[in-house]
Amino acid sequence: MNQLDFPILSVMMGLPMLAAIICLFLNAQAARWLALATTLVLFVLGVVLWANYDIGGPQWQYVERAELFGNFAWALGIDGISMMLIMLTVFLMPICIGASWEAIQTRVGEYMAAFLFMEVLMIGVFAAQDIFLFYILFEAGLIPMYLIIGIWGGANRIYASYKFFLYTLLGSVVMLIAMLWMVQDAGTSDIPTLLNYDFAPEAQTWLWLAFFASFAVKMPMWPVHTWLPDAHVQAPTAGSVILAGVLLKMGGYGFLRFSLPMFPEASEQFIWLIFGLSMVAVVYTSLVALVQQDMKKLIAYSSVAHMAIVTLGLFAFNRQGIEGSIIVMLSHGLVSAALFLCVGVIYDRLHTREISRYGGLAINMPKYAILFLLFTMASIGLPGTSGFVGEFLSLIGLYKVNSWVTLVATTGIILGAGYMLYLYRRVAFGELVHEDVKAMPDLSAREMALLAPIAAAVLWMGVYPESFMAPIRGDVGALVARIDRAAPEGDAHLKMGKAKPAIQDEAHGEAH
Amino acid sequence: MQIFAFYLFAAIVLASGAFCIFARNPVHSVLWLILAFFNAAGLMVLVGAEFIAALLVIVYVGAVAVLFLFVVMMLDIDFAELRAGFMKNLPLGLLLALVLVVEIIFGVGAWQSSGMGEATAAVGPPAGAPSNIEQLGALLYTKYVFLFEAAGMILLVAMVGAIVLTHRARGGVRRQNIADQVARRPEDSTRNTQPEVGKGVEL
Amino acid sequence: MNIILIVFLPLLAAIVAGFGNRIIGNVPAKVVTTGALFASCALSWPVFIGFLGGTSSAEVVPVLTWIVSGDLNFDWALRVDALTAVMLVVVTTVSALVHLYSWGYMDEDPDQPRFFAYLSLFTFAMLMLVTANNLVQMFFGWEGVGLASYLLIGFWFKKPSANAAAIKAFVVNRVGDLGFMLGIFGTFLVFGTVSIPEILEAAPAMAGSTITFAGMRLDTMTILCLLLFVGAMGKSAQLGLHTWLPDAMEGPTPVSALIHAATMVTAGVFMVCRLSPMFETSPVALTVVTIVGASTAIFAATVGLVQHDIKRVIAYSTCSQLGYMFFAAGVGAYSAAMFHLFTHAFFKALLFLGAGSVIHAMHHEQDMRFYGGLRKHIPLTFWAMMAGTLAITGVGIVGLGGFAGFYSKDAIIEVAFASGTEVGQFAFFIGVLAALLTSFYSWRLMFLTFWGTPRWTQSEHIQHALHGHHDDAQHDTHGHAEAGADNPPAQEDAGHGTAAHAHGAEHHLPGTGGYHPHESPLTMLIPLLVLATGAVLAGFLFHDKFVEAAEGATFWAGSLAFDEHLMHAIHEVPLWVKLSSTVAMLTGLGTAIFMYFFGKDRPARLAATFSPLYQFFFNKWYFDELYNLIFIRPAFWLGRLFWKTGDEGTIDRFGPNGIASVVASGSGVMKRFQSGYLYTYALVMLLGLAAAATWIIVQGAS
Amino acid sequence: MNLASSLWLVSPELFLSVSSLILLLVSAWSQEKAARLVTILSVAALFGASILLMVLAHKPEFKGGAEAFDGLYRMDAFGSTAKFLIYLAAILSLIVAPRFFQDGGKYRSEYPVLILFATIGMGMMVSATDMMTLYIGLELNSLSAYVLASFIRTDIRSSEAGLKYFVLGALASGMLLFGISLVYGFAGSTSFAVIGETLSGDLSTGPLIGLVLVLSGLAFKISAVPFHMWTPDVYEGAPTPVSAFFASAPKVAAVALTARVIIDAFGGQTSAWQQIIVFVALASIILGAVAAIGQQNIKRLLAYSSINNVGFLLIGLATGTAQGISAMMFYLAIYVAMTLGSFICVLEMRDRDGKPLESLASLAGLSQTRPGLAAAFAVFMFSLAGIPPLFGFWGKFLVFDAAVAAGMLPLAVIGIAASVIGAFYYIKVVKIIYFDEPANEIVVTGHKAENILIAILALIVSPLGYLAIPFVAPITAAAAGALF
Amino acid sequence: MIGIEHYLVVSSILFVMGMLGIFLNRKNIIIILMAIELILLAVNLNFVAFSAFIGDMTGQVFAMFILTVAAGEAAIGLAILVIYFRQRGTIAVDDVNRMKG
Repeated sequence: MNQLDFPILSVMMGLPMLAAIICLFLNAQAARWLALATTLVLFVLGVVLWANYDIGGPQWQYVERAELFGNFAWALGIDGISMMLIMLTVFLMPICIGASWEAIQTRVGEYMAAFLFMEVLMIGVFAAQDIFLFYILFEAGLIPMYLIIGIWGGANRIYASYKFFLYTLLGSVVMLIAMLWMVQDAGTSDIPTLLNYDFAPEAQTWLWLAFFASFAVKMPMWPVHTWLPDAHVQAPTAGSVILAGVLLKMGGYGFLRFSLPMFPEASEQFIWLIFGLSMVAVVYTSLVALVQQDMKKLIAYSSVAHMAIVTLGLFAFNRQGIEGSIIVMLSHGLVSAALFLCVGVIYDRLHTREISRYGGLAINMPKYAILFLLFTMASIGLPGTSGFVGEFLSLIGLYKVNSWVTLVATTGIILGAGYMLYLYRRVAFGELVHEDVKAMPDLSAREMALLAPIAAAVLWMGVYPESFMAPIRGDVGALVARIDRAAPEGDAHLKMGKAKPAIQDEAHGEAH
Repeated sequence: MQIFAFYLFAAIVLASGAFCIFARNPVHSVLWLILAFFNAAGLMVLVGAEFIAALLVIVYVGAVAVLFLFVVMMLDIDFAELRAGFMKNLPLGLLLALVLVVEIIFGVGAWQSSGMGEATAAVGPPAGAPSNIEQLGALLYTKYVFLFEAAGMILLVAMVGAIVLTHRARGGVRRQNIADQVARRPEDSTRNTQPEVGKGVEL
Repeated sequence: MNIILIVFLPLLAAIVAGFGNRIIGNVPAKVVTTGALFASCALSWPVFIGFLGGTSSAEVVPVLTWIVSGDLNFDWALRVDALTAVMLVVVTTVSALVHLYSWGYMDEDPDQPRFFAYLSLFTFAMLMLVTANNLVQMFFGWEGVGLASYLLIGFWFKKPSANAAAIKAFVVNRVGDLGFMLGIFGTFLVFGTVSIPEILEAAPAMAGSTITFAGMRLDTMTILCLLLFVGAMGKSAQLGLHTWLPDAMEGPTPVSALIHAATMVTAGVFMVCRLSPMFETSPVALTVVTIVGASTAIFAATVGLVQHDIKRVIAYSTCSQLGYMFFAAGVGAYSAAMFHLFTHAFFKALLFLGAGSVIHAMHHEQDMRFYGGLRKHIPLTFWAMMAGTLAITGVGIVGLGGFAGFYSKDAIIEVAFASGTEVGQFAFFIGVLAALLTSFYSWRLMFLTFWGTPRWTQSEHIQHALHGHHDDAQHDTHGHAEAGADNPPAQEDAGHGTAAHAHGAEHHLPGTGGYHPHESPLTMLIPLLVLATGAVLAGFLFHDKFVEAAEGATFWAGSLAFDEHLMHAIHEVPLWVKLSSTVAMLTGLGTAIFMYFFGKDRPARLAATFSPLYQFFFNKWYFDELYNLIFIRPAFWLGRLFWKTGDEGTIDRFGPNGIASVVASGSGVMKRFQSGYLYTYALVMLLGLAAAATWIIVQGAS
Repeated sequence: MNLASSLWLVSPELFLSVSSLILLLVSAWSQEKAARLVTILSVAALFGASILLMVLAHKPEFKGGAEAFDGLYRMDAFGSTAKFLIYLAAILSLIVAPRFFQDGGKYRSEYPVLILFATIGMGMMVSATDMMTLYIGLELNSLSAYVLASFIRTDIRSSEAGLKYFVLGALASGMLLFGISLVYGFAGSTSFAVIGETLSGDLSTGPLIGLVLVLSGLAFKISAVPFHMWTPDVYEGAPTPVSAFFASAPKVAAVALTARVIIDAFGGQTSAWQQIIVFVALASIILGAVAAIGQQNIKRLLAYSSINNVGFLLIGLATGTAQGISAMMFYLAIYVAMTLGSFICVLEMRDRDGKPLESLASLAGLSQTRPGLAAAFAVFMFSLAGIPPLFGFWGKFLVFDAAVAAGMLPLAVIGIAASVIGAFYYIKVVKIIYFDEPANEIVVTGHKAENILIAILALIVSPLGYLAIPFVAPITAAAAGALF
Repeated sequence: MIGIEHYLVVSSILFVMGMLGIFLNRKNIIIILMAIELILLAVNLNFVAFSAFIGDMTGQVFAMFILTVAAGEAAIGLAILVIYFRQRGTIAVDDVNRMKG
């Protein structure tokens, strides 16, 4: 069966499901504790998963398969990429529960149930080896998130929840049609098999577009990103955390798992689209982030920009780009989650996300200021933090393909520094001008316990990313080998000169 | 002769149909409807469907049309109030109807060429064949017996439905209860009183 | 492994001081960080001496795997060679001294552990930079020092100007980093590695190859070098990307000394030297380096001429000196550039710390117009500053010797001439001119500060000090120095006028307002002393090792491209060339004396006469205004446009909201159709029927 | 085929007929008093018919289906499956009825009898293999339905619903009949089999117009656009249990009947009807979705929802393949559960005086006042919207799978994209239930039977429903197989 | 000799006329019921004509069933009409629009 001799993935999905149902019937405090305990147990299971993962072993590990009906199977299994994303999920979930410990006071049982259910789905999405199972779990995430935003969200939550739900639904339904077609064409819904199935190039185009519609919305890519700021702003803190931390990754995961390996030719064909949109996204959303007055909105827009780096890296068709994108996803999962938590921390105190209502927090909340700074820097992509590793690798991979795009995308690091530091300055620096802000206490032990692990992970990933890259190496290798036939030619066209640099060449060079 | 009869009946059917629909007075409409039925029955006779024609007259004219008339009278509608205006999209309606008619006629016009027409050269029962009603009866009670019974069920539903909907137990209606009457004892209906002097009998 | 200790001790100290902050208290934090730095320093010098003596050889100490991604892999590793060793001593020495200095300077600050943690963190990052064996680690250090710089500039984070300056420093540096990153990308693309030695080894073979970058067909090495050089320009505040450096003076003065004078800003020079074999393959890139360096040298000098703020003057001076280093590198004399870097570290740190001492004495007044006559009040500071000034202006006698700057700057000027290229000649002339200006503004600073009569009364800071508004918590320069910078030229050196007015004031020394500047504490003076020694002796002691043809080649041992012929050619230059810089220095000095000792209204008159030019210089060639106009304001404008008109006005309006309203209006139409009237319903049915019938007939017909 | 075997084959209908006649007598005899009893007996009768159905279906001699009455009637897996669903739906609408009517004191024992009559009619519809059986069954059902719609004769809305239903229904059956007459004229027979044989190859326009007319008549019955106009009004006006009944059983019957007509009688004319069905399907999906958005009355909303769902059903039908029909049957089963569940939830909506509430606004904050009901309602809504992992998704999945398999990609794409519009109003209901402040209009009535039914139906459409797939899928496949 | 087309044309016109009667009429619902009867009449005519021309009795059997059903339909239609009238006091087509939208 697998290296553990018990269906750990199913357990990881069943346990929170069970807990979710129980939570519905518990009182507030009991629900909190149950949710926390469950998520912690899952985290431990995640660690077990990681510890027993055989790097360099078979591509698919912990495989479970139970034929259900038709060509539908309860097929689970993970490769390194899935595992890292599952780890991200189980790592963030206890933090989410912790973040909601005091902030959520109404309908706690339902809230916890929604989160636990989310966890089931997220783990399932990353572990699914049946394409329809994937779809079901992928889509099902809409329901709990819709409820989370709608019930426990901010003032304008209705609009945001509708937008979130319908936007993402519209994006993904067409994908279902594509999946149906694929399964009919290939005769199997088994993802590992489909990964190596060659679809006709003409068909690939359409299939790719269908998948693109879904993942582009989920990512989100410009111009279908507008649901994200609204959803983030209105969602409760933990909702934003899970949304930015994991749900957005499903888009990237989708590109990685489906679009690229299943339709390499079409992916190559649409590189211009991906590149174009991502380039716009980097510049556009960064500029928009610069002028935001609402903290969450700012971070939401920055997410769009970061996700654009992911797409750029993925469609670089080479190892650096893809590995970099995965690391960006992981890193962004941590960093944006942490940033939302940071916003949540002060939101809990003052109940506003208006940037101008704060200022000078470094004075009375030094611990907070340090952590916030760390995450700000990680978001900017300071070397030594997780943000850098991913961004650097994606861009270096991208450069192999297209220097123009890289040039534009790299401006993101300037703009990113601009808006993040501008945010940090307005929140943490300056004088304490507002009385109520002055009265805000520094991080509580609970809040420290939420943020410190993320900080540690961010630094770990920045300094020794090998821990995170080793498991994905083989899988990226397989992916690169798969898509290599369609890999675009780089635009560098390096041509060796004569042994001795001729004067004409210099003149030529200068002419440009 | 047959041709003449056909055109006569057809013309009257169509004309009375039109009058039925466009008449201002519903009572007139019912009468026009009856006329249309009569002539349609005539048309049917022309092709040898005597039983159906008779049925049409009996069922429709005898029952349905009278029912209509009855309801029209019963409802006691103030005819003056009835607006006679046609809807504003009359042209559209007429156009549509025209299109539909043309299309249907175009469609049925193809019957001859469809091969069906050659099956029978002559209209009407071949000589020596059982009569129309016999043929019908034979079919109805053999092959179509199931449907025949089901049709009976439909009539039952119609009956039940009509009763369920329109029947109402009126207040103040006295019903005869024979059992009560039979069981009645003198002591139940009479009483002896001893009125005091001067008080008299209360009535 | 010493090198590991050297590099990581400061980090450790930073962590202890930073996270310990309030727990361990001020003194332990200071002791830990300063101790760590002195330990590093103590360990660094033997390394340097080892290279000086030729006993050490280059080595690479691996620390930890960093990134392995296919054919891209690099480790955290510490490289030690002669070039690194030079930087090691510069960094650790200046840093250690600055730490010590800060004991005194930051004595009143409530947030000292944080400050020291930042300083140590900076030192760690800088050491990572100079020990980098691959471009990415260099980039790590690069950004790390940027972060530390950001934190330190914004150390007094309550001050809006400090925050703005911090962000500016970071973002402008990021512009440079953009180039650096692209350079790394390109290098990896071309060479398939980011390991510096491998790149340098492979670089000559790549000469003359061409590559497409952003749609342009370019010489490979040229574009790579230029991209990397953009990074160097950002960090070293070269023309175009220099705007952050003067603003960075918002930070505490020790920071300015350490980061914005001695170490971080020279990282660009270091990088060019480190990658000199690469740059050697591209004459075009070198030409650009030379021109940018020379332009910066002259540009910064012109601006430095007219600034009021003592730190800003020194900042522009730094900028200008960096220009020297670059054009030295540009003409191929990397060793000369490094030599100047080395000496500059001493005398510029000295000047800054001296200025800090002055500021300290003047109760955080930074405007030179409110100084004057300080010579007698703070003599030790004065002499230290004097040593620094003598060093920077390059006082010395050809053939005999002189202060540090004399050796290094003259070497640069001469080598520029000796390079024999047209750009070299250009750089030479610029260098001489800049030397003249350097001399002028350096002496101007000295004269305004230490000579003349006190003009202190007008300073708000002094007023504060006098009237008991002694704000310990925050040593900020409340705006008026800022405002002064924007004042019209008529107020140039307004202090003179004030001094004249205050002439009659008898109850105190004229112009002092009763304020008594006091000499700085010992913790501040010792570093001054050490640095002054360096400023005096560094040139003399190390000149031969660094730039002499034969010895240099041995010393550098291939850690940078050392052109023996070029270095030898220095001796061949005509005498007038050798003398030119001295002459320039003397001219500058003479002018300064002429302007500030005789005829007190001369500067003002001069400023009035050349008003446009003065304005131009005073406003720093309007770079800030220009950038504000073409980058910052458009960025915000575009951001708002994209947000309101783009996201909300277009995407949402025609996207989700648009669809929603279309659907809603469709719903309205359908509701209206669902009129409740039987005839409508029948009509719709009939319509459907007719449509279907028509369709089927049409289809059948076709 | 002798009469005995024919009678044996129609035994469910016979059983129901006899039962209904007896019950009619009982009700006539005992006036209103026996209404409850009659209801219970009717349910029992339907159960009995279901058992007969199963017995028949498992008789080896009828395994592959058998004809009765000279090809007028056919007992096969397809009909049996549909009938089973119909009986179930009828049972549910009977169970919930008494309380609804009793609260107004209007319950009468004719109600269950009429339901039985309608059910007999539907049984005939789904087993019809002759136009005449079709027509009689349809009318038996329709006439009962007209009466049921206006069953609360003191309610103006109920009688208006009956009136509209009747007039339009009569018009539709007129179209159907005219179509049948044309088909008969051109095929020479009313038997599906003969029609199928005769009308093959290139056809003249006559039978095609006949086909169009027949389809129009049937489209009315399944309330497909543009013959849907009656649906919202009738669903709103009719008593809620009747609406529930209309939304479930007759829909099953009509869809199944349409499938049989299309496959058996016009199987050779795929090109003629396919595009019409495609168009009707898409129009239904889109109109059902769009028009529902502005609705304030929950029953009206559910009416549009049923129009919307019919669109998806028709996608399965439009494929004209066994897979498509099988998907359609499965969808029908899920649809019946979802829609009945929703309607029973609506039945639970009572104010303090026990008066039924129908406005969406009264649902506000239901999740806080009645969490269980709210959760069930939400499950039904998400399921109707086809959001996985709820079971409603499976139905959509199957029909789209069939459509894709049949190569009808544009249909599938447009259909599924339009389903998003539908999702909008479903989640709007959820929004009202979960996000809005409680209106506190709905009081706890706690009727056990209804609650149990809601719970069962909610469990069926919950993800647990997937467990049933291995059992249901072969049945629907067999049902579809019976047509080909 | 009268061809079947003649019958069909008559019945077609009658059929469409019945339809017109349904949706053009605004006066009175009873008229609509009569229009329905006209439609059924048209259908019957069709069936009988086809039956005769094909020489197949099925059509006439069908026509008979239609007659039966039509009678039932008329009864129920009128019953509904009656209760509607009792509630509303009018049977004008224009007034039957309590429910819409």
